[in-house]
Amino acid sequence: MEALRAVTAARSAREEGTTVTVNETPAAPATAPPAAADTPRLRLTGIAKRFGAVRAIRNADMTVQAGRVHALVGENGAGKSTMIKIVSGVEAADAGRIEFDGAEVAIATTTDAMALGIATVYQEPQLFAELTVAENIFLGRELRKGPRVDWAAQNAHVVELLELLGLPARYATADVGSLSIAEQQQVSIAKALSGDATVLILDEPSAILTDAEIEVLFGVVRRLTATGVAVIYISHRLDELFRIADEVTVMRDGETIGTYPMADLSVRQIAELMVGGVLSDERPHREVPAGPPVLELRGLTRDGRFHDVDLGVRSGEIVALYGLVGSGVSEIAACVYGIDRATGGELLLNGRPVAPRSPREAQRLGIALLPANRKVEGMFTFQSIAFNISAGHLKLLSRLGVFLDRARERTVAVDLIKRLAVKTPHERQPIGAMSGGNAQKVVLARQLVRRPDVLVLAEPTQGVDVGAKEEIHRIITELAEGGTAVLVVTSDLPEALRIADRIQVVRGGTTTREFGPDATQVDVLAAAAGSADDQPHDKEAAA
Amino acid sequence: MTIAPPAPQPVAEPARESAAGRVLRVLLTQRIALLAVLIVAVVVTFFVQDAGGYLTAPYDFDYMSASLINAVPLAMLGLAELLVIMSGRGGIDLSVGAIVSLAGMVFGFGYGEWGWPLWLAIVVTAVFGALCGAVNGFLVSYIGFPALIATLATFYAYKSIAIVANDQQPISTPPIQDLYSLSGSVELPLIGQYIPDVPLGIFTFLLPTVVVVWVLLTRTAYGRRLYAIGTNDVAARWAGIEVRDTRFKAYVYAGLISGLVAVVTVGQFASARPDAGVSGSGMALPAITIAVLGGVAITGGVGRVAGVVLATLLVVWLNAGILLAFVGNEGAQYQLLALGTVLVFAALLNGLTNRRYGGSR
Amino acid sequence: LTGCTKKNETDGGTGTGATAGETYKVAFVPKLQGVPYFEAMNTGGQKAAKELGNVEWLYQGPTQADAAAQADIVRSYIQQKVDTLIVAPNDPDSMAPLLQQAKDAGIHVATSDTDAPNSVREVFVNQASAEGIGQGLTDALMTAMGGKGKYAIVSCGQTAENLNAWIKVQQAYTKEKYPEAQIVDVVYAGEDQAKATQMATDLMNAHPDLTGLVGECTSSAPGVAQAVRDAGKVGKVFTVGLGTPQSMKPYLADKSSSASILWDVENLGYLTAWAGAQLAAGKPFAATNNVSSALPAVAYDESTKTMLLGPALAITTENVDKFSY
Amino acid sequence: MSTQTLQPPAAPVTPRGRVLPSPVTGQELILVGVIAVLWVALALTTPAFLTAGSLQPLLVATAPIALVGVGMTIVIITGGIDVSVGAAMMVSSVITAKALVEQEVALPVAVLLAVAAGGLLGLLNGLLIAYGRVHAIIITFGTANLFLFLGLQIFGSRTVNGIPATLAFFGRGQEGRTLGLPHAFLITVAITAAAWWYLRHTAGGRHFFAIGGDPHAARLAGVRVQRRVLLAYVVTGLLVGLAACFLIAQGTSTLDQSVGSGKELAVIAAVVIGGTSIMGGRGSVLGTLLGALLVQTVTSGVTQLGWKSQLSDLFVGVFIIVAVGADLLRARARARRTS
Ligand SMILES: Nc1ncnc2c1ncn2[C@@H]1O[C@H](COP(=O)(O)OP(=O)(O)OP(=O)(O)O)[C@@H](O)[C@H]1O
Ligand SMILES: Nc1ncnc2c1ncn2[C@@H]1O[C@H](COP(=O)(O)OP(=O)(O)OP(=O)(O)O)[C@@H](O)[C@H]1O
Ligand SMILES: [Mg+2]
Ligand SMILES: [Mg+2]
Repeated sequence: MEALRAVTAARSAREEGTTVTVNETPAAPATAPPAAADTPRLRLTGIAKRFGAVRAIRNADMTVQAGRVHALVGENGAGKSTMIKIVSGVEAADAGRIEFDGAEVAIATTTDAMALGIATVYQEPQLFAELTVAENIFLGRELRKGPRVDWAAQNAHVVELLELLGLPARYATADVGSLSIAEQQQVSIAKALSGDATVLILDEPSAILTDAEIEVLFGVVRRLTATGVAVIYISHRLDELFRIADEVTVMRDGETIGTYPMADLSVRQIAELMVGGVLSDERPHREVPAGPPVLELRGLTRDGRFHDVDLGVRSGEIVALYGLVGSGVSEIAACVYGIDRATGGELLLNGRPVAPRSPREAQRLGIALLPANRKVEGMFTFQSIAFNISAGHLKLLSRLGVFLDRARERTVAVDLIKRLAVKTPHERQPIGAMSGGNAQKVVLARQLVRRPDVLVLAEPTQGVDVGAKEEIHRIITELAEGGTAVLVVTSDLPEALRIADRIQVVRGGTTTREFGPDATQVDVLAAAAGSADDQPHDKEAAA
Repeated sequence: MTIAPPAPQPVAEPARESAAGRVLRVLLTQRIALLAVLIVAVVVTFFVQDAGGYLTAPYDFDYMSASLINAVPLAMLGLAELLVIMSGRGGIDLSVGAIVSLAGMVFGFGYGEWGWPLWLAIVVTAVFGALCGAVNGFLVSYIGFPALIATLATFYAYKSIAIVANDQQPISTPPIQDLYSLSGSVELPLIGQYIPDVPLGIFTFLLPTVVVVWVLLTRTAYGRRLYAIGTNDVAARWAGIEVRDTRFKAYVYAGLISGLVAVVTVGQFASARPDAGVSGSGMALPAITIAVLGGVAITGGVGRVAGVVLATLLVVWLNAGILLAFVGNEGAQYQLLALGTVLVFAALLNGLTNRRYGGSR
Repeated sequence: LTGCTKKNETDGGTGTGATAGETYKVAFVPKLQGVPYFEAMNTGGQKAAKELGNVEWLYQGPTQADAAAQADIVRSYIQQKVDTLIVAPNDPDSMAPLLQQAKDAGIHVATSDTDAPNSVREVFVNQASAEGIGQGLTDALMTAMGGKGKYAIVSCGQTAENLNAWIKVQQAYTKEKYPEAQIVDVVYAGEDQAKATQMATDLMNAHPDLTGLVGECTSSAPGVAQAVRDAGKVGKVFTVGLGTPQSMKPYLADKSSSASILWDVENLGYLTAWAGAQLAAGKPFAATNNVSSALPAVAYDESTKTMLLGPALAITTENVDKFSY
Repeated sequence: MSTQTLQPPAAPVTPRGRVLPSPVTGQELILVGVIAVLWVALALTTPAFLTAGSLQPLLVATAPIALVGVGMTIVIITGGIDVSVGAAMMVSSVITAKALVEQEVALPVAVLLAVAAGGLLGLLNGLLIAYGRVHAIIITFGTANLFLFLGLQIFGSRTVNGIPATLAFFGRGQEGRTLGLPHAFLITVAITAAAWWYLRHTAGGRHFFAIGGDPHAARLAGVRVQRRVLLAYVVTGLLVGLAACFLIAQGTSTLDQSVGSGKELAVIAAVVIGGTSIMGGRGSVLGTLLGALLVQTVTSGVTQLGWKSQLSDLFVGVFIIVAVGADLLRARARARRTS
């Protein structure tokens, strides 16, 4: 708990509500000196790992220094998660060498890794819904009093950790299942912080956190590095790396391309290293047709979730609904798509009030939705691409509405594969074997079998690599050009700014401000965070 | 700091798999191939034993064909389990045997006591079975009961009602006794002279059921929906599929098939017995065994009609052979050993397959 | 192509025309294997095979008292083309068509222990008449209860044909012969001894004035006695049952069971084997048959085609050790 | 975020109130209520339901189901199931009965023998499930057949006759009671209580719940999943062995091969009525004991009321629906509250 105490001591600084910038010096003195600079905390050489026929890692090297934040980036499927799983003892490497503080170590199980102080927050939260937060945090390393678990001691520690992450103390004894996904992610982080970490690994922690929560997390990370902990940080949000990371290792196709000091690179350069090519980030300039809104929300309310939401999307228009996680954005999308039902207000489609009671009804009305959580809400994992595309349009692809027209199904699938440039040998490939970006394109393809009047995209590029992101943005723009009213629900501000014709900001469960295409990141963020003195941090300031 | 040199290709390329490796992979990942090989192995073993004079009676095509009479209820209920297990969320139906008992009594009353025409009695029995299945489907799909629990409860309930329905007496009136002709063996037209007679139930009930279920699963929109909800029911809902309706129907169809099996059973035993589907170890457990052996994944979304049919043939022909291979009480006991071994073996193979090849189809 | 079936071959090797000096395959399929009753029949059948010299005795039973499992075994015997096939059917009605099938295959068919009256069986080897058993049970119990009082029956399989037939006799006979006695309940415990014991206990609690219990089959007969013993009601509640001698011995000894009504099961097996051999040899039955020294005069009723072992006998402490099963 | 500045400087706060979820679940309270209502109703409608002579045998009959139920609850909490317990009971019983008759072993030896036999069978299940990594229901369907075969072979088509009263300590008779309470039931209660404490208060016990919640995550957290799963089946096996002793003791002096048949469904029914989630991760051994008691109450009650005994299965079915339905509704209400 050594590191933890140092962190706790610094908590008050954060609570003053001040802005934390990258230049800020730690408020608390470092209690543990960083390890000697010449012996790295962790050195990986020649790592290789294959899963059946998939060569997840071909040859990877990485050197992580104590007291530093080491970013690990790469496209989807580049092998980042596999790397950290090897370090954490989840998977065993087929080849390669791991040195810890200069000595070679064998990490065969997660227990071995924990013994070395390697604490990991995995990409998917690894929690137990039926157990309390405190139990989750100490699971596998329970504090004991004789034969029994020392509940009081555990809870006391957990309360400190929760405070640190800005969560209420009463959560300690709440069942994890009763928390939101973002809160669960923070519990995972608390779990990683609860031990005597020497290496803290964070695999895409920011993907589902709000900016404010990320800020808290960064504060914690800085305290930890100040005490000599080495941090490995994986993220697809390249801009945030500039505010936290000291150096970055880039992976491509299972190989490490190189390690660079953050200061030497720009976002664009990192992205180019990741994809091995040159990117353009010009915002395509489009003419937005005028006309009445196709989709209109008037004072839409769902008790306890959001209220008085006003919004209109015209045919051919891309509107971004931007809000921090927990602000109610995702619930608004669920309501439009008939997953949830509104308790007040109106949902108008082409001026006609509608109230879809199920996704099926929404689809019939001409509304399609790309779900946010690809694995859970989007994919039929061990089924083929064609299966994944045709699901939900089966009547349409059937003769007499009963017998499946397999030839047509195939034509439709092949067509969409070509249109969305899905990388696959054929449409019979199981979707589970595909990389995140390609899988996302397949799930998107499903929404395009019938040209929808309204397309809602929930976090369309979450966890998708830069190359695929680019293409998905292109597809979205094309769709709009074809006359679809597009609503992008996102917590990725650069994305919103890049593709949207208008941005609607949601805060505290309701729509607050609207911005045009020329808005700056600063303005939008300020509106979303909702307080004038909450200074936004934009990319330029950080870099 | 470090720029890694391009790695030469050190590990064996997946494309260059040895012939033996490929055979092994096919056997492990294709349950149908494995079952086919096992069936051939079983039949050849008994033929060889027969030729060597180790069997009490000839194990020949006539005997194999006659023993197929057992395949009719077994495969049909195996298909019923296929449908519900496929539907995911721990889908299973422990009540199929009890439905057979109860629907059999309905058939007994209708056809045997009240003199309904046969077609009407069959239709009513099947519909009644479907209704029993609908209760299961309602509990599982609309209320959210775990299938194991819902069908355990209805198993107890249907079984009990079937027993009290006719004061635990079987119904075996003359019309019912005459029904035995339905399950007799017949000579096929044209080629029938050269091949063994085949139990009639194969053609009147089993084959139609097999074909209908196969078409349902592979050629209809409903089949797709069933695979979809079995694979991932959350994604299915977001894709606009009526998950509850689809799962509900799986239980209804299972009940419908059980109702047909009730007719088969009444015919085969020339009496409507109130404990027809639950006496001994009952009909549900063997049916689940057949489904699992046939490669239906207990987690849902994976399963094929051919697997169930082949698994039935394997079990039926294995059991028939064992009865000839062992004298006395041992015969029935070794059937248990064989079934247990085959099941454990198949299950372990599944585990191995999952680890080596990431799942079987 | 012709190798695929042998159905068109005419087979003269087996069937009716067997000549003297040949051994006949006589197969018996019990309701259930592993229970003392049928295993004792097996012992008797084997003894007959040894003594008669011209009989090969085959015995194979299902592991569950289940008509379907029994049918499989019958089918395998048809395949073996035994000379005589004798069955103790779990469900007489479902056995009838199978017996027809066996007959069509040139096999002599018979039933033993439990009849299949609507079938083509050539003889039924009956241990004792339903009247004999039902009245024997009732009389034995009434002797203990002093001819009056309330009693209950713990039966086994709910659909077991013969048990249900005996219960009917008991009900009618009690009403007619012992007007002061009354059957208050009939319950079914399956083949489960512990459940039979528990149900007997429940019956005693439900009817505090109960003075008698009948265990209708070989698993509930010791069960009801055990319940009386456990409740400490020996001498207050009397039990009788159809129990095999060795299983009843301890209960007869402490009087928790007043008597067990049974017959010599090994002799029943012997008679079954003998009858099978007679059928195979094509010899008709006489009105009275001298089967063996133990069975000098077995009656045969031509009209019902029934062979009767003899009257039921009461097993008590005195004669229990004469039986090894 | 602006509200944060209003908060007092952080002092370590310990959450007040519960440190753990409450010791009894709603399901258990409901079961106690239902059983109480049934008992009162039966006391009013039958001559002798609430008497020692009726309750003592009822408790004895409950014991083996509840005892195996303890193991089954743990197995189901880990996300597994064991449908081979009936067949395993048969094997344990026949081995023990034969030893009692042929070797005339003493009580402790007989118990040890039964428990060891059960444990071995449980070990086989556990090894196959934990290390073969296959779904428990399939493996135990398979081993149930294997155990049946084994049991039938040991029986050798013969009943075991003349079992001495060695095990009467667990029986229904006077020797089986202390202060009027049947030993079999007391032992079951003691083991249930120990299991309840273990599951609730020790790290090992909590790990069972974690495994049922998400075995993969449990492994990542350092839980030795395979060993825990193995343990669950071995414990079930050991308890099956002890329950086999109870069965012999409450049976007659003969043992036949129907012993244990169908018990797996009775045990599973008790477990699910007791509120254990068949999906794993949640459950209570206390509920299982109450569930077993409820089923036995219904069975005895139907007989004592003089209703058709065949109807008791119908009531068991209805109770399963009602009990689990109540649990479902409460879970749904809970989910609504928290979300
Ligand atoms: N258990 C596994 N079995 C088979 N293939 C796997 C397994 N885990 C990972 N892979 C494959 O290995 C490759 C690397 O995956 P990994 O998860 O490390 O990528 P990543 O860089 O973390 O991607 P992302 O940014 O999407 O999280 C991918 O092609 C993936 O499909
Ligand atoms: N976006 C849309 N645009 C135009 N028509 C639509 C749209 N969505 C549904 N429909 C119409 O509604 C009808 C009703 O069927 P629906 O499309 O809901 O079934 P399905 O989604 O194809 O089948 P399933 O949900 O079973 O997979 C379709 O035949 C189609 O004509
Ligand atoms: Mg990853
Ligand atoms: Mg649809």
